[in-house]
Amino acid sequence: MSRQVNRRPEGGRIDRDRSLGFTFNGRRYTGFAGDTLASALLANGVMLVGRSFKFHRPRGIFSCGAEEPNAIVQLGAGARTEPNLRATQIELFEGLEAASVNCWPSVEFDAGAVSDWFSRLMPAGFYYKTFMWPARFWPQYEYVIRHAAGLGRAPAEKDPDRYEKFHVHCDVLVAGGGPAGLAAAFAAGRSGARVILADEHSEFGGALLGLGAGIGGKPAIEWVESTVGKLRGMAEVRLLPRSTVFGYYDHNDLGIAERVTDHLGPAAPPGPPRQRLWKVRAKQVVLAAGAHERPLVFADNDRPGVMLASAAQAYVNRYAVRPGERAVVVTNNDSAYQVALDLDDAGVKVAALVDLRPAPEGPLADALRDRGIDVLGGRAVVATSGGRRVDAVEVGRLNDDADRIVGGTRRINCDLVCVSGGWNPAVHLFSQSRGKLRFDAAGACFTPGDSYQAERSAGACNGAFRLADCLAQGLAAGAAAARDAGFRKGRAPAAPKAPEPEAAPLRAVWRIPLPGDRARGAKQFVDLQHDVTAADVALAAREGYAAVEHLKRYTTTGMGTDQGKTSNVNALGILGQVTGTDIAGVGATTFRPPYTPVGYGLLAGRDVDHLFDPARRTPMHAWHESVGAVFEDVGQWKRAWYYPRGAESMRAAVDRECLAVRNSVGIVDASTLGKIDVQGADALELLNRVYTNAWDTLKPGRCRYGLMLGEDGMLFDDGVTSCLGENHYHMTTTTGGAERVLAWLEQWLQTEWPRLKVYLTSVTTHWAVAAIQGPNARRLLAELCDDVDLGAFPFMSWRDGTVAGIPARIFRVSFSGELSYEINVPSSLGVALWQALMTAGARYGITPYGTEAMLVLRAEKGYVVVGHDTDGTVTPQDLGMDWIVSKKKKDFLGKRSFARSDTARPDRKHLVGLLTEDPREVVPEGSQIVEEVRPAPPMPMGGHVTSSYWSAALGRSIAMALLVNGRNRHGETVTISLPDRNVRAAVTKPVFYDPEGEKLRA
Amino acid sequence: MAKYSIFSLLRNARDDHQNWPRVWRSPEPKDAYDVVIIGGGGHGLATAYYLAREHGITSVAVLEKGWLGGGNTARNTTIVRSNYLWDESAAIYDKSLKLWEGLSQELNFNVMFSQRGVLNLAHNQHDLRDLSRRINAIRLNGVDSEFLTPAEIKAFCPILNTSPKARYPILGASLQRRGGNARHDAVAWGYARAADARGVDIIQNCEVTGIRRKGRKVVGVETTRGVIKTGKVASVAAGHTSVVAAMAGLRLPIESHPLQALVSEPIKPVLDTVVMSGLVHVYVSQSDRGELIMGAGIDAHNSYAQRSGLHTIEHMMASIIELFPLVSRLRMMRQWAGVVDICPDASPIVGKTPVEGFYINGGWGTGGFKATPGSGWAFAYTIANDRPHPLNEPFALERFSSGRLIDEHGAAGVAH
Amino acid sequence: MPETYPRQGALDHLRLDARAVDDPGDAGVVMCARRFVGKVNLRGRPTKRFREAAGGALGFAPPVKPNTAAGAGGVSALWLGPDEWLIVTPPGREGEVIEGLRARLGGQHAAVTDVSEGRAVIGLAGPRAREVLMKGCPLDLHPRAFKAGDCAQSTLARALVIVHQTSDAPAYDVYVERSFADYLWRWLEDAATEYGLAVIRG
Amino acid sequence: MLEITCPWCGPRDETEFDYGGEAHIDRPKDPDKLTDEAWAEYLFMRKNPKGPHLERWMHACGCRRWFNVRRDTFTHEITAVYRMGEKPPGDGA
Repeated sequence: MSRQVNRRPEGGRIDRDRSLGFTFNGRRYTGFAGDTLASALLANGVMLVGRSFKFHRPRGIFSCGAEEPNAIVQLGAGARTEPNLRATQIELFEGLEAASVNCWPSVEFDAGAVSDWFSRLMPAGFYYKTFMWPARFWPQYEYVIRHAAGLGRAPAEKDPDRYEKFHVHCDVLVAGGGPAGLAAAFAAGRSGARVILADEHSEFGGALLGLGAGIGGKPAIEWVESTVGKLRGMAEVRLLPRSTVFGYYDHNDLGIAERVTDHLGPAAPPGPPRQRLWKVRAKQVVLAAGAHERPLVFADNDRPGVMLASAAQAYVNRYAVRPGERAVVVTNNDSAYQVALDLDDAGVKVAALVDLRPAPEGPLADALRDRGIDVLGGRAVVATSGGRRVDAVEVGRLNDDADRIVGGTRRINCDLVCVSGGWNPAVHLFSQSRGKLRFDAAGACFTPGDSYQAERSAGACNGAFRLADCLAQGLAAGAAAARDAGFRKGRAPAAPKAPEPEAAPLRAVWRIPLPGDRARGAKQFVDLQHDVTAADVALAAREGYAAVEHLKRYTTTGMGTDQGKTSNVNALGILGQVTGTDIAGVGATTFRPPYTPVGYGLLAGRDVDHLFDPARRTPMHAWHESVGAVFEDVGQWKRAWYYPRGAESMRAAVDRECLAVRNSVGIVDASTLGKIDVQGADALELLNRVYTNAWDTLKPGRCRYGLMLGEDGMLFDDGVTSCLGENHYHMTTTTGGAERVLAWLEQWLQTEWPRLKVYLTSVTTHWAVAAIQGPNARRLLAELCDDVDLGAFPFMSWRDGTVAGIPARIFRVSFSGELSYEINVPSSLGVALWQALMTAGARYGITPYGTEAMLVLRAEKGYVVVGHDTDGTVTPQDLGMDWIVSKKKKDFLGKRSFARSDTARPDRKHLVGLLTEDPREVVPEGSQIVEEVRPAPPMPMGGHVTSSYWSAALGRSIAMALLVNGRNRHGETVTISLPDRNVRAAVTKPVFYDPEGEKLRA
Repeated sequence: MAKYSIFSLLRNARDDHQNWPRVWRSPEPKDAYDVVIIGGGGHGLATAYYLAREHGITSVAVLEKGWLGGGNTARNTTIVRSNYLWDESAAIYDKSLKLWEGLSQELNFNVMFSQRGVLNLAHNQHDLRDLSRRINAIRLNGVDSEFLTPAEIKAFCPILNTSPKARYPILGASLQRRGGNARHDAVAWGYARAADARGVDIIQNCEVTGIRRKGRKVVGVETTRGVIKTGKVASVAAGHTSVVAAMAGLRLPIESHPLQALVSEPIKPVLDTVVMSGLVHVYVSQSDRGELIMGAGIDAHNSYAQRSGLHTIEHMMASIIELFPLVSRLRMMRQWAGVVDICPDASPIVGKTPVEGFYINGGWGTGGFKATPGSGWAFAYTIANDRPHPLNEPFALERFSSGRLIDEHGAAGVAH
Repeated sequence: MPETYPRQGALDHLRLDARAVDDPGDAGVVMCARRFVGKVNLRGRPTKRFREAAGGALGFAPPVKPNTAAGAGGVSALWLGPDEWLIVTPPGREGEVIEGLRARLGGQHAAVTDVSEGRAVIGLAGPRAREVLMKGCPLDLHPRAFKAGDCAQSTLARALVIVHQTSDAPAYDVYVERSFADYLWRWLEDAATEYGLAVIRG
Repeated sequence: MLEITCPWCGPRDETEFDYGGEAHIDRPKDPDKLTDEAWAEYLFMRKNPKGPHLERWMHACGCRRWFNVRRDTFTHEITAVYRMGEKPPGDGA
């Protein structure tokens, strides 16, 4: 275990009493509570943490936050391993294990680094220009490319963790808990508004945690603590630390990813979820997301030891870590001066501060000079040297246009290079909200322009980089947001004072020129994660990929896991330079959600495993389970498919079930059928409009079958509707059609026919339905029902009565072609009814049958199932059901479509029966009928088999098909082409059993 | 057109890549062209390319309101397959697939067409019936398609959850081995470069604002960069077909909907095929960069906004984890939406219109990318000859009056 | 309906009684299955005549303010739409309510339908009950927006529900279609686990 | 996710609603008198504008009432909600 060699003896927001052990790349280290993995590694002197995506160049910790392009690690092992996390955002916990990604065998000696030797052959987009010959080799090329790509690894086991969601509404959502965000939340919260303040870090304060600045004459951190304390005291303010506002969607709908227990590692308690997704609908939003420091683009600016200046500052101040021993600070703006001072305070030797601006002056420069630190104006770091860590920089003098290095260069030894190329406001959420960005020439950055949704930006993300401005903007934005959300008291409190020296303007230099003797070949990185260099940007522009999106896609700039937080603006600047347009003319790339990557598990929440999707149960479900039924999924319903006895095969079970119905009596759970109660003076008129047949003659006590069509004339649903009384009907639909039909009828009633006096009520699940079918059905019913005259209860009628003492509504309808009663009872009595029928039916060998037997039985009768024998392209005429299409009614839904030229064709596909020449042959459903047998495809097809079964009752196979001109081809023999052979079958009428319907009406 | 190869790469490496030529010109629009193509996406550029290559028509302008390939070409999930149910669809999509198979060489631009196979999963008896019907129809149309059992699925794609205990267990799948992915941007760029080399003017940042007619005949287009005279205007503006058609005075049976997609962070290879599931509404593949690319069904409402949302992807992600439990700890890196033109029968409209000289190629719905070469090829024929090629004849606008729809919704029995 | 038949509630298969406690103690969430609650769907335009007739039958007028409930004498009416209410009665009293309504509404364009068995009712209470609902329901359930006496139809996880807040404690009755009851109970139970769940008798 | 104000239930998430497409397409009074083309106009042809769109929504998970919305299909801004049978406020779309 190594010592924390770079830990400062005191200070920092770490808890030195809580020492935490962790391993990185197999070596054990210790850090402190409050550390990130990155700060702990730096404390232990570990700078080299990863390898780049393309060239496998050594890379070090570059930032201290979400923008990190280099320090990408695989966290943990086994089922909880997680790829591609940023070491700068991982809070240290005891037992943490992490490893570098994308390197083999180790980060120090990475075999993939050979690709750096060939980097000349791999400019941007090189793969579009090669790997084309010979064409058949592409899969091999691609195999190599694929295995070289990718960063970390997916776990090999199922995720053991839980993810939770919250829907929440608020008046003001504040995104970001730095000075502006805290101020905004405070101003909004004191108005009484419902406020959510979310910040991605473990504690609020943002940049103030890493700065030594003062507010109101006290250290800034005291203001942070006092403000957080006040916010905690406000009942309607919700503080969400470790929570990233990652997405800003339509109508102020925002997503927040809260990391609830990630920071606890194995010590996480079992109760709470690992992460929680907050789905927020906010009346008003205040964006206070801060800013990211921008690197400078110079040769070999990717060496470990090159770091954002503000990150170095945060490491020394917040984490009490010295990221190096001897630093060079290079900047084009004032902010890095304080960094140099803080480094010096921390005992890091500052070898020089290199300022691109010609004549650095002011109190900060003076302070540095007072400490004996070289301030080199008008100069830039042009290159670095070193192996796995920077060991020196070369500094040269810029000419006035900053496009040339004049004179020689000077070498300065250092192991840390702190870079600052200015600041990019974090406009991601603003841009996601659809706000328009504008380019701010003074700050050389994109700032929020016109808002689009109910939001306002405050602080650094709004281009305000001075603390006093951040506080003032935050307070104003929070107060205004509360006011706009309806809280009148929303007046901004006065901003505390936060003195800062006046800042001098920055000098935007997008690419530091190379000394004349090295104008070619040097790698000046723009995108560290994807190894995109300034030369790549220039190449793209030269080839014509000059549109911003072309540049991004061709070079892959900004397409890494950091989404270009440190690279995009520099790339645009260089593109502008190369193409001779200014950056404002080049335009910005689109910021797409999420701001930082969001876990899949989090997005799925608890909609996994048994809660993935509801399994709908009928009232008799538990009974079916208890007798070992096999279920099938029908939509969300679980339906009993068949009831095997012992080791019985499905075929044997279904045969047995079918024969029981044909020979005695079977019972089937039909509860899933859709049921709609239709009432009102115009109920009959509605039926006439939505069904193809006429309903005027349907008397109370009687039932009628009907077809519903879409307006395109195609079959939509079918079912039996019964007349319960004057203006009162009970409509049934298919199982899958229940919701659809109700919605369809409601739509017509509400939108097109509002004058019709009809009320519809779904009673689908109010009723449990047990259907008894078979020649013994009447005898069975008679044993349990003595208040209905079964002798005067004809087919297609219904009666109210009592079955086994249970009040029931009995429909004499049939989907099997047998004598049949569908007995409806209130759902809570479904099991009681079922059991009574089973008990009384024992003497008849009553047999429960499932959906498969039901399908066989109906196919024997030639009854179609909508969605099984039809597919949305089938008319009633195609099915040979002209008999149910009224010729008298002037109109009904879908009628007009029949007359269209294609729909009226006499040779459409018609429903036919098929009897295979070999009666034992059951062709698979979905088999195609070919019109001409050829040795090999293609073969012209004439239709397909829609239903196909073994019919135990008939002792042979039966099938139905949709066949071109089929109605006129009865008696013909057709060929069904299976993958391995052909089957011949005779075309018949699609009725195989009891064609006269004698059993039905018995 | 300077030829791309390993040799040109070596030669240019010697010169530090300073001498690569431009992939396409940036011409000013001329006063007149024989053909003006509205829309510089894959289909429009392919149309231009085949007009020049197959029909010798090089006085062609492709007008793109933004950057070429910036619409749905840049936003789709890059799936290529031809496993369609109806004969008409099989013909045009398989023509397309055959063109894909030689496209990198044809264009001398590596479009990275990767035939890693496309799996369509079945989760219930209804799915299985439908799958069987499709597999047989596809096979008999001379297109490859085979059935895989759950055990074969597991062997072919080990990370799929084939447990029979899943909420919607995988009961089978169809596999089209010739299907796969391609690099979407490269298709637009490759066609653009090749069309440009044959004299086609590709004009970016040029939005068409009106279509000029004399009687029932097209005579030109108005653009943000001036009026262009032409006798033939071809709309290939995926997502915006209705908007362009309205300029020609036409209403179409098309509605524009958002289609959302997302990618994960790049990981080492875990998925070496394309997996689609209609029941749980997702499709997923892994890119050469290592990202898992996935999409779902369309959002219900009309939209031109290219806006993504959260609820759609939450649903999508639950489905993805149901299919691939191992991806739960991966992370979404980017999400976006495209705007797709949907026809009532989920098939495209490719052909002539009642306005003489105005041609439409649109309504490809969620599946336009795969059709890019075939669509461009057939559409070029239609424009050049002023009559449809047999491949696209069934996809005429008239089918909505005659009722001869080509219903490719896939989910049989659902009222569309 | 007399209680002479072995009726089964939508959640009986979960054997909740076996798990029920008399004192929920410090459980964050308390759940129960409310068995056999009577439910009647009432339709009709809320004209004066309609409201008087319905009010006469119920003892109170059905509320016309959207997303509110009204009630008296153990019977309540939940607003479902501008011409639709769910009348909720104690177990077994739905019959008399139906008869009363039909008798008084005769001659009007109205519909009275027994839907008692179509939906299950899950009682949800306890200090963390609101948070459990927030996990899956997009409604604004904050006390400023949703109070005792309010009801709303919405989604909860992947089920359609009616949420009726019965007390400011808070306590809710959640109505869900019977076939989804098993799913929703399991979902709620899973959601409540982190807060400590007690099951009580309905 | 859109927030749609149901005329009865108030603002609710888009997921509670069903979309019904273009509004104010009246079913022809006498379909038999129409040509195939005119019938196809009613059945299939839609304005599908980029910009303000009059459309129908139904509060499927709430009160199940259909109503009309004027929504910009590009900006997603909803500028009017009105009940069935009412005319769009102002000059329509």
